[in-house]
Amino acid sequence: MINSVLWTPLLFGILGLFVPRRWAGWVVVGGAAVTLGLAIGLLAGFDSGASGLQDTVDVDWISGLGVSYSLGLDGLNVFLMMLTALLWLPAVAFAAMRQPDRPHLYFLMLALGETATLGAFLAQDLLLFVLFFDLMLVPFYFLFGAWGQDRPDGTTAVAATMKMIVYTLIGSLLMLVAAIATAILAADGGQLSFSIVDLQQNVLSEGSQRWIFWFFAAAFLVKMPAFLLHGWMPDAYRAAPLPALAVFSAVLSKVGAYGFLRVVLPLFPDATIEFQEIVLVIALASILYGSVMAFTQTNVRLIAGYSSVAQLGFITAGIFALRPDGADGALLQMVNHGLVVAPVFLIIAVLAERAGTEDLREMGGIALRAPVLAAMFLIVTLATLAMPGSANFIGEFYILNGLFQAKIVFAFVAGAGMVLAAYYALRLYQRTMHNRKPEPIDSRDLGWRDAAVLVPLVGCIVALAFYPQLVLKRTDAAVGNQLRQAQRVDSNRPLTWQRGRESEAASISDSARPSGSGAAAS
Amino acid sequence: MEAVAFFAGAIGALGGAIAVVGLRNPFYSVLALVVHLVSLAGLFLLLHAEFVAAAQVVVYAGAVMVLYVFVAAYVGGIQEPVWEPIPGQRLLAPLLGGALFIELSIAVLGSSLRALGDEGPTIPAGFGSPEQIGTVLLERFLIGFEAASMLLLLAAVGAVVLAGRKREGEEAASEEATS
Amino acid sequence: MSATTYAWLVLLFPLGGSIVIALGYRTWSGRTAGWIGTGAIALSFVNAIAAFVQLQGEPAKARHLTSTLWDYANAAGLDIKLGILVDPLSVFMILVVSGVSMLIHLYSVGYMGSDRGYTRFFSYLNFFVFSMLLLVLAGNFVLLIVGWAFVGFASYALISFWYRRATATGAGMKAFVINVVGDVGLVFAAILIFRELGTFDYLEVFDRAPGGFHTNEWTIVAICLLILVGAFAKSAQLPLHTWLPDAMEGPTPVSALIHAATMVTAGVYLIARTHPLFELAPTAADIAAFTGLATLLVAGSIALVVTDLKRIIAYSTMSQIGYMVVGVSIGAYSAGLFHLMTHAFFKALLFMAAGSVIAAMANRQDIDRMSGFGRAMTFTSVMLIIGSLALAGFPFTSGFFSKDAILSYASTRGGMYEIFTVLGYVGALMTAIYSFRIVFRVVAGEPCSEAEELAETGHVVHAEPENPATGDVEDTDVGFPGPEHHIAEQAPTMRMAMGALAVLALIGGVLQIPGVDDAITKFLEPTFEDSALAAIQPSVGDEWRDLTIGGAIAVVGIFMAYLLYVARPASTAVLVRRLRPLHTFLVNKWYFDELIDVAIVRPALAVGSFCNRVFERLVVQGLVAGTVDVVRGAGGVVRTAQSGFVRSYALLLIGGFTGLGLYFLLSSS
Amino acid sequence: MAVEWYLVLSALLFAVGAGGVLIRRSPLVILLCLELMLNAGNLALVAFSRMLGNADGQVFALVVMVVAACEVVVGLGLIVAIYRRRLPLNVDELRGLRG
Amino acid sequence: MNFNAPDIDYAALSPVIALTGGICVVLLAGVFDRVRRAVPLLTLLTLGAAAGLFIWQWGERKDLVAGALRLDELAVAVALIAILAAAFCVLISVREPAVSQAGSGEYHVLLLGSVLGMTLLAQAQNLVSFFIAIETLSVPLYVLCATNLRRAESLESGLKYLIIGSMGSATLLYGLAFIYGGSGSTDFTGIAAGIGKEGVLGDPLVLVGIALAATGLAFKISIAPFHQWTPDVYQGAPTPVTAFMAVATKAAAFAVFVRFFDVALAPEAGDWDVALAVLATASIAVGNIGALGQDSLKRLLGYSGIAQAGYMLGGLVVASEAGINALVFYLAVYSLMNLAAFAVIVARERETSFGDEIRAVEGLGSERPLLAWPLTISMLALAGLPGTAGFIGKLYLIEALVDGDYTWLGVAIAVGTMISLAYYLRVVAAIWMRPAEDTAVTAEVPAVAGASPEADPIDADAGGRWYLVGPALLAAAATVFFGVIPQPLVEWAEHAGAALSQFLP
Repeated sequence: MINSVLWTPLLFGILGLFVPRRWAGWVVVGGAAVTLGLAIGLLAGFDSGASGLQDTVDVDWISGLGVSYSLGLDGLNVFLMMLTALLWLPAVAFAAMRQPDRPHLYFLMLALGETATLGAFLAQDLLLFVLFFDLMLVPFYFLFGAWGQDRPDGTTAVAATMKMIVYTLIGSLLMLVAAIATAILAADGGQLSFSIVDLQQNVLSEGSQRWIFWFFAAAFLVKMPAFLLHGWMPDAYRAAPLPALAVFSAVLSKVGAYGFLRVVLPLFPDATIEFQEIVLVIALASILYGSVMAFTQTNVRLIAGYSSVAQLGFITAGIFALRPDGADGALLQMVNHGLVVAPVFLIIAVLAERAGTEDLREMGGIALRAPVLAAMFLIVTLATLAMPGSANFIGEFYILNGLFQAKIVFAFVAGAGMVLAAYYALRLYQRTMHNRKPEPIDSRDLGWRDAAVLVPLVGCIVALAFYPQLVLKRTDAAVGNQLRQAQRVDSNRPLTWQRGRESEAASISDSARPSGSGAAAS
Repeated sequence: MEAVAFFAGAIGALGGAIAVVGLRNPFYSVLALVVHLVSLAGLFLLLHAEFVAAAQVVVYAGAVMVLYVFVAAYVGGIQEPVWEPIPGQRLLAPLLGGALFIELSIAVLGSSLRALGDEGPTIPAGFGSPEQIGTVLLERFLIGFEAASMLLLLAAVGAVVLAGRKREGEEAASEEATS
Repeated sequence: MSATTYAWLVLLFPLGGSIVIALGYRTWSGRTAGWIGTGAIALSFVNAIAAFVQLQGEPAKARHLTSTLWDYANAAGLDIKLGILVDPLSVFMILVVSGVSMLIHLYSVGYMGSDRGYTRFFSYLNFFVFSMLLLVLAGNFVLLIVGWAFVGFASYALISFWYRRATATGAGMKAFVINVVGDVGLVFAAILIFRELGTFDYLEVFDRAPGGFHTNEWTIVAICLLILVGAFAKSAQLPLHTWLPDAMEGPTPVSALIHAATMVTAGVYLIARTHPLFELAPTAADIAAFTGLATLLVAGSIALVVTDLKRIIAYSTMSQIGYMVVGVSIGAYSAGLFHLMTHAFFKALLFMAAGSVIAAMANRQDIDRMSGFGRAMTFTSVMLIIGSLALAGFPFTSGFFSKDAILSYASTRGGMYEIFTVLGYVGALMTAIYSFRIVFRVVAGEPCSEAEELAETGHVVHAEPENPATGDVEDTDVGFPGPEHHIAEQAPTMRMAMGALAVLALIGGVLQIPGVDDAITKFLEPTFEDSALAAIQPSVGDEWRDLTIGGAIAVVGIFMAYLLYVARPASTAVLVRRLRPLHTFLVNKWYFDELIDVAIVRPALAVGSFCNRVFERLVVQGLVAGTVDVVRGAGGVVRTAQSGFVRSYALLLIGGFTGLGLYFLLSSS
Repeated sequence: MAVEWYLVLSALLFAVGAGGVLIRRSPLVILLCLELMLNAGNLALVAFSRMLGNADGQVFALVVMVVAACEVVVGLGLIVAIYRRRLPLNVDELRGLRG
Repeated sequence: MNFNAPDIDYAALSPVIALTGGICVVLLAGVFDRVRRAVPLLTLLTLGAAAGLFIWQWGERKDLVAGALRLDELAVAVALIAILAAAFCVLISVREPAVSQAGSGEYHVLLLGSVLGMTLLAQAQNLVSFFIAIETLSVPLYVLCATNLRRAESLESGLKYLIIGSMGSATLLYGLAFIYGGSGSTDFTGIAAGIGKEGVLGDPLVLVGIALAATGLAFKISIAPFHQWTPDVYQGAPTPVTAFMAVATKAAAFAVFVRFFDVALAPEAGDWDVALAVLATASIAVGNIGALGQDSLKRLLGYSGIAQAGYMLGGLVVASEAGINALVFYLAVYSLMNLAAFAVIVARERETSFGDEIRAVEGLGSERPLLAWPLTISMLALAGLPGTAGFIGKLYLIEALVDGDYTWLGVAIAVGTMISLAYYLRVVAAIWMRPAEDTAVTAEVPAVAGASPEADPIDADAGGRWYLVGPALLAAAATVFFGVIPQPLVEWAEHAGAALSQFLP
């Protein structure tokens, strides 16, 4: 089952090569639909109470190198798998309706992208994870480079894509080294294994953890992208074809955050605690910087892009609160943000078709004869800014709660991000949909085909808004699992809520001891 | 006596080598190399390498040098410009040559191997004689021997390819190039 | 059915109405959407009454009913339920909200009749009512925040309802962002409460709070201050008030419903709701009270000078909410809520009347251009006068009883709280003056051309539509204030709604006449039973003394207004000239907008522009470009070395060996 | 004579040969210089052979002679080919390939 | 003095003998006009026979001919790579102008001769066979590089290769002499015993000998700073020869490098490992940086080869079984990747008037997908992207490095790979993301403006010829196959390492 979820998209992508051009896209749409069906099947059979892996597959792949083909589901990735399967379908369908040129390659790459992304989420072998993590880039390199748009200022799509690839691979390659080092150091001369579960049993020495942590962090932070490491994002986002960008921004950026939860927290707990504040500072800088950039940009894609920087900052902050509530929130927020960003980019595509421009200053008034489009966009916008009542709010609420309990000052700064989010999200909505309509803009409502893509997505957002517990119920146990190592190291960090006064007292008595973490580690 | 012979040979070999590098006319350089080779053969004799010395004179100074002379005559006098186009080469080349010599000498002189300092062990009669060389060659270095013959074959083929018969169209090409 | 079931129904109808109206946006013709909306709210009101009846049927001790639909978000110890709390306070609020909303819907059916966004308007309006009801019914802090944000959104959507006006969209944005500031305050309050008490549930929080905190401990003060951030942002208290005047860009029924009667009073409700916390943090409560006082004075003073009809009423709203905030902060809960209710009546009425006038003026809102509508629009004028009387606290109108109840409580509590009484009367004087400034300007005097035309032909003037704020000619398509808003004289539904409100505004006070009855205090008692402050009750005598003073001040104020605007119309100009700096200061609204602009907006934009122009380009891209340059430079070196000279290759080979040999020599023993 | 002397001489010859490659431009002379380097190697081999009393070095030297001859043959062939192709017989001018 | 003929194991020597016989046959066939057309076929048969015999000998581990050679899996593996490369070269040489210039018989004899040198080199176990083998490998290559006699670049590359190559040989020889002098033996095992002795270990004579030998070998595998001939020679030589040279020479030289350093010089490993690691890093840097902005594909691959050699040197530096496994694995993968690329370059060279310039592959994706895919896969694999054997190869190498406490070298590989993306992906971008150059279409007109008068005749259908497309597709398919199912190749490589395990430190 889990195998078929993983490989179905690619299979259909290859099948698509053998049908006439017109149908290539629809074959891949079919593949995405089948994948979604299978994913729903997996979700339905998922045991939400269990914290371990389910539906596992584990076969030797390269036994000489200790690499196995090992997949599995737990609360951490079950919804990310769903998200991938769910978002790929509309994105592919959206593209199929527009018939790009050289469709065979285009849809093969989209399909490969889905398989690679699913692989990154499902992999339970560290090296397999790295492999899929890197593989994800390949299809998007083709998609962005070959179907991207050159900018009038001379930046070509190819150049922008190149920057993205080199930038993001910097981290990935360092991560490869780090992953290998992790396994070798953990094996300590014994049987080499990259299985993440096995690696959790032998936590490395603090010294090794330090540099390995940063190698992994580099990969994940670039991918998100986080503040200062986002240099590839503006050019790439402006170049990318929108259906591909929708899934790229919605799903691929989550792999970074997911990596922190899946790999970094359990495998490098000491380093995680040591560098918690540095990562939090980066996360907060991402929130603030992303927000500030988002409300000063005039290119609609960049607004969405920088808003993603900010949102991923929230997610990172939630993870690095190192508390179950923060991590639960982060996971929920990953799903939410994915669900929100994909329609944003699809809507941007629709808007750009109507406006003939992607410059906010030249847009406006599109809501005039497009009430359905306006309504969809409005819902998406509100979810983006984490309006209370949306699942995004619950995500941010959990994150802020975790952050607040862990590092109170950081939480307040993050709170500022919520206000800024309201401004930039609404600004995007208003400047495109409202105000006066410049002459050349065509205010048309969604065609039924675009509506068929967008409305179900928005439906998912609304549904999740009513019942975020759907996600939280399934993530909770697994999140606790991932945090156990960090808890073990830092024993005075409560797993769940404790009466404030009690935990205060506990922390006082802990700090009276020479070193809480040292004592626990020994 | 041996010292005198050594120094005579050494001066000949070194002088020849320097002349090869220093003489402007390639033809003279070839001749200087012959002097060098012959001197070297003398040194080989001092080292009890009779067969090697003989081969040196016969094969090298004889056969190979003839080739050189032919080619030097064929291509005629080549004028080397005095101007040095590569910046730093004129300075660095002797410097590196010197450094190379010093390094190698340090390696030799600084070595703690005892044997370096004396003449070498007493050696059995017939050391270096064609007979002994032949035995060693065929017993222990048969592969080297065979391979060397293949190498000669290949070199001959290569020479034929490069300098051999003129092929159709080559004149045309060279005329084009000159025009 | 139990009270909670009715309460769920109260929520269901407006939500359903909103969705039904929205989904049928192509189907609903004519005024169908308006009637569906009104009907939904009416049903909601009926259910609210049913809930009230059911709740009254319970014993007083058991009037805190909760009900949960499902676990909303329950993980990692945070137990957030989709649950409501039905107690006297929430029932009181749903009655007021649904009742007033119903009337305003009714009014809108007529007023918005020819607006091209008719369906959209009612969908939004129903959604607003749903949100407001959710806010008051919420059983925990998270759901409260949800409702809180929903009303903020509804407010945004309705303020920028005429979205083709840049002023309207700008005002909407301002309102929304400031409201989000409030939301964030509440979020942190909730999180801090959770940290200290481990729950979000109202009843549990109030139950645990007395044991969890010492009085005036910093945490509880912080919690209350964070709650106040939310409350002040929503209720337009200083310094988060600047959005409210701008919010008048929305259609007038919106101003009546959201920005006068219901939403803006949510802050008052919130303080009342969380009174157990505030009573543990008297410092925070005092801060709230003084802020309310400051707001009521500042807003009152501004209302004296601005000339935009709706903005005057908006400042008056701020001022009146100031009274309520003072009330609930110092402990006069029932008085504050009583004022909340009466204010909803008369302020809605005032806005409705103003809307009618504005329609007659072809959407112009400058009171300096209005005069003499008394004859042309008799009904509207009467309504305007009734509303103004109630607002001014003219004896025996509803405002008379409710406002003075607050001031009376303050004087009874004594000590420093006397200040509130004294300055409250000062505010009351201003209230009387500005409210009758409206009346005298609009009703009295020589009829202006619009009034004249209306009186003679019975037709409303049709002018080239223009934006009252900027004077720009309007774009005459959807999303612009429809050219033919209706006046009450010609729209029966409007008259019905206004008439009902006028009655309530006049006689609403009978619910709580000192010495006669105290229905509201009685009804709300279960909610405030644990409150020490609620126990303080001014004696009937004191109350009547204060009522007398208040009534006198109202009469004096009205008389002063008469002098200024009717008897000696020129005197205002003289006053303006004499007090030029003061007038400028007031006309510029105490420079709050400018202050916020300088302190927050500009720095933020400057930071944004710095990030965009400098940081992104130099640091972020520079990081890339720098690396690329280094690599390129190195590439240049490599390629220069690759000169094509075979001798230089040989040189490098020998050089490389020399280096390598040197390393080996050095490493040799 | 001590073997050292031969080795130092060999090193000197090697350096002279290397220096010659670095400064001469005629491919013919460069080939000669390469011969010098190989011969220096031969001298070292024979000297070591003497030092060790082991004939392996001498056999090695013979093989090197063959190699040297082969290189010369091919090198001269190339020079002829270049000459026929009317290209300059100056290695400095043969720099069409670079960068 | 009596003569003891060495024991000759003909079965084990059979591949070498087959090659030698093949050389004679092909040489003769080339002379006669009638059978000249069959020369490529005969060459392939020879290679096939040698390969078959090698495979037959797979698993044997024994010394041959008085210890001059050693037949083991490492030797066989590398010899197979060389033979594979030669076979590819024969195929893509069909209709190559250089072949007709040199004469088909001669060309193929030289090729086979070089292969012979490589197989010997891979097996070489004493200094004499080592040196003679490396010359047998090189001398035919000098000639092959220059075989396109009409092109000045070809001659230039031949001369440059000869000069620098001979200099490298001389250096190597000098080093071998010192090592012989220091250890008193010419056999690798004897050397190991000799230099491992107290008093010799760390002696400057031996160390400088190692430095000299390292220089000579590093030159052969294009390690910086002895790399400078590589781009020039790769670019100037006829493309099939470049392909052969890039792959096979590197493989054979690495084989002997491993055998010599990890076996004979193992006692001194503590001295040379750091030095070689530094050289590896330098190569990674120089190769990758130099390849940026190159317009000639062959030149680009030349620089890339320098960088890749740097990666592979890492496998040697750690002097462990895992390191050798990784090295052999990478060599195999490297061969596949490069051969695919070169086959495509040959096709485009003949098809367009742009030669090996990157312009020649612009728009290839829509024009000739069957050529575009192999080149794309090759580039992605060289860049080490997952899904290709290149990724597994890097993984293997880095794993060996980390295991051998050379993590920093692993990081250097990672950093180098990042830089390399810029130029590998530039090729991919040219293939898929640019329209075809107009002039490529008018291929029928040979002498377009700007084309060199020496330009070889254009064969407009070259991109469809089976002997070009076939090898390219095959190599690319293998690259992907071993990227997805690497286990067989890994096991194959593990044999090679195991063969040396008894000698390793």
